Amino acid sequence: MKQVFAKPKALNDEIMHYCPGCGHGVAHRLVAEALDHYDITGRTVGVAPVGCSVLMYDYFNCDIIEAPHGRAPAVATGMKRSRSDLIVFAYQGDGDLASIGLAEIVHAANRGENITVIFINNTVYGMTGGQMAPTTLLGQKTTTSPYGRNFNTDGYPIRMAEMLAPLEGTTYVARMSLDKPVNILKARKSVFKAFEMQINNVGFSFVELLTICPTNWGMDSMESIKRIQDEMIPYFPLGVFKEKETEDYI
Amino acid sequence: MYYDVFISGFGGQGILLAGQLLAEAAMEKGLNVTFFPSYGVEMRGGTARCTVVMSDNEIGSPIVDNPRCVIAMNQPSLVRYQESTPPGGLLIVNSSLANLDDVKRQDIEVHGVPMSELAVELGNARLSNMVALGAFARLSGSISSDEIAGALEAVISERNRSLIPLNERAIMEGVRYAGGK
Amino acid sequence: MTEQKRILVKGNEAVGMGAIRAGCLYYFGYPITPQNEIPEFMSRELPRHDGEFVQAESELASINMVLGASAVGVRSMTSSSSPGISLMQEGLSYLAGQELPAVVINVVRCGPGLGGIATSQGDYFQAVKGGGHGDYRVITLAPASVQEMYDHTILAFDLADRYRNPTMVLADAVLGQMQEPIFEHGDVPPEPRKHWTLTGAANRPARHLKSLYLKEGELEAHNRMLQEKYREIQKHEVRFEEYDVDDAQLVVAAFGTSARIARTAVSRAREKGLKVGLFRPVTVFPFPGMRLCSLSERVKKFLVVEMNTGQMVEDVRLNVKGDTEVEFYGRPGGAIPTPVEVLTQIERHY
Amino acid sequence: MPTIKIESEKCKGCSLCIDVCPYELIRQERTINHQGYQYVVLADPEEQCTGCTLCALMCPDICIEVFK
Repeated sequence: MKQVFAKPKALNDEIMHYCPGCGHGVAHRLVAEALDHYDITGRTVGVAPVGCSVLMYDYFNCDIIEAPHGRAPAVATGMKRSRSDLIVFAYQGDGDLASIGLAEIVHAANRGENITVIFINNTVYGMTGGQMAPTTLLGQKTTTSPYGRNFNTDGYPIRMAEMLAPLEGTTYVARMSLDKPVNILKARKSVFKAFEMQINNVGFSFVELLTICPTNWGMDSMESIKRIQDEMIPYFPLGVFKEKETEDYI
Repeated sequence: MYYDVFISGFGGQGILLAGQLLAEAAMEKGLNVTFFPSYGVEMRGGTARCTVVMSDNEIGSPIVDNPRCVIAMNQPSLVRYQESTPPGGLLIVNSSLANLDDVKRQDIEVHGVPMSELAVELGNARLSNMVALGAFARLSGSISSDEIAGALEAVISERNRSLIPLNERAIMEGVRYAGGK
Repeated sequence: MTEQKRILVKGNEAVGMGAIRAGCLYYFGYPITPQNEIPEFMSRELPRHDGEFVQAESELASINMVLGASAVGVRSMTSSSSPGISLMQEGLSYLAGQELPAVVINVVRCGPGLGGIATSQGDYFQAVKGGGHGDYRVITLAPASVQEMYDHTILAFDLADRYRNPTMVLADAVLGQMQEPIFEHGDVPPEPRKHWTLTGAANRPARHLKSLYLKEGELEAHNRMLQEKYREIQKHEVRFEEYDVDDAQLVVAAFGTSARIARTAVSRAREKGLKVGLFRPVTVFPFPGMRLCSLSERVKKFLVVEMNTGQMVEDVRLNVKGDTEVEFYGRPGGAIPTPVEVLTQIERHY
Repeated sequence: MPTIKIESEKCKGCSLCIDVCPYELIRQERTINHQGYQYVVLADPEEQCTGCTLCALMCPDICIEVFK
């Protein structure tokens, strides 16, 4: 009998601190599988955000640096520019990337930095206890939108993949969902592609992953999965928004 | 009058609610009180703790090294905090989840109360915190069970108001087990 | 007078209650532990008062939203915790330079860097020595109870408006997370008339709020004027509290939560017959240095207790008479000194 | 026969695997592990498991291994 599914080597054996059902575990696994697949763990540096996944350095077997809140793309830029032989990826949540770090992500993308960014969108701040995120859906109640997100006062949920895809500097932009096995397989392909882009020096790659946060949504895992399908995917459509074959300039 | 108590257990055992209820009751009794909880990522490791200080004088430190009473709601809390009670102090142990054989102290008053089992008998394991408070009221003499029960309305959220009588019963069950009124 | 009802609240919520009582209906902030209950409270309450709550995209944005609101004459505030306050330093410098009132609450946590969410007093230097660029001061209040979290928030709005200066409430995680009974009172000084706000130049000459002065001598004059203002603040706004200092041979000096811990240690020392007192700066800028100086004429020794590795102790040393001994005991971020530890230090240095 | 191995100490009982198993072969235990969670176990007396990996794909704690 042959083992057909095992934990990727790029992850260690620590029990992850994430809440039951939390999407970070699967997202970590997909990144780790890419590191295994391309055999790049030994030359990869990850940039951890501020948020629940700040502790990702406890789980990966590659080097990881912690960036100030929102500044992961700038830190990644500094590393990649100085050591282009390294594979550099930033792993950021929705508060980190789409709120406080919006300037950094847009400009790193626009400069076409040859880095990979994994963006975890679960429509809520996790670590701080469930506040409104820039991706919080209209009507969604959080601890700082207690009456439901209202576009008059809070604006609209921000679609990052669609925002970054038109930038000339980006080469691969996709949004995937971790709600069911078939979508996880597609997401895996996408994460692989994003790293491949970097390995081939094609340029800035970005994968947004829709994930659940049962704790801060106040739902059980199954209700949370249903929420991705019923509420998130209709607003945050899945797909590859941009894919260049080679580096090209206009 | 001065009394301080440390309550510790798993997240989800209602540790913070118990502390807050005690603080509310002390305030309604006319005492000064401080309630200091663990918060944020501290709790994600699965441990919840809080300190309640009650006094008829101004309260200095809300941080306490040697609380008069420790309520240990699980085994790790018993192991970790039994040493902090001063000689003559009080240790109340949830004997459903912590092993009384692991009590090393000879110089303090130790009471085992099967809080989780008593709570399950009342219909819900989550009432163990109320059983604990009932035992505390009976054993510490710092505040009465009626005073604690009287503060339930202030700390239980509106949608759970219907559960107040059940909580009162759990408090009384703690009193009963710890030796009656 | 009828007896007022006490209510049990968390320090962070007391800040929100005090702010609304002071007429602050505009809040801008960004989530960070351990101060999240402030924005959460404001997001819940401000809509009921016809106010505005904005969850800003960052602390950089929060402080500049406050700058804007202040410029048009309303009372507004932001709150954060240490790493977020670091991001606000640029804005604080601009507020001070443009002489704009603003209230900033810092529920201090551990540093440096991301540090941790446990309590600390490691931001004392940043608060009172000016964390941003240029010669400026931030009026800084150091509450030591949940009641003071409420009272000082109200006072901060008053001082900010009176001196047209940013004012900080330098709390810490214990004060933010702790619950104590408080009285909500209505003692709010009237809001001064603001003749400098930008409300449209329809029936008056246009006004400018700025900190850029390019003409010869202009910037120096502006800076001298600011310094004159800070001297006025030092003259009129020093606040402190003392316990048992009259016959004390050793005085413990501490602010905020450290002062609460020290208070217990001092009482225990008194029970043991030691002549020990407690000096608690309530304002840390302006620092009550004159009072410390006069105390040092008869007090032999000071023991400064802080939840850091020694920050306020420098101000104590600067102000006491030359030969007065000043000892220090502190625990850096990640640990809290306990009453027993402080008592041990008292006995050691007595 | 294909089967899965669940590391019960790492399981947090989120039950995402239970829902995707086409043969409903995974169930939650009533007892708790050291983390305090009711973990899941494989209950496959008739050896119906096909080693499809769906459960492992969903598992956020990466505590399921699949053998075929």
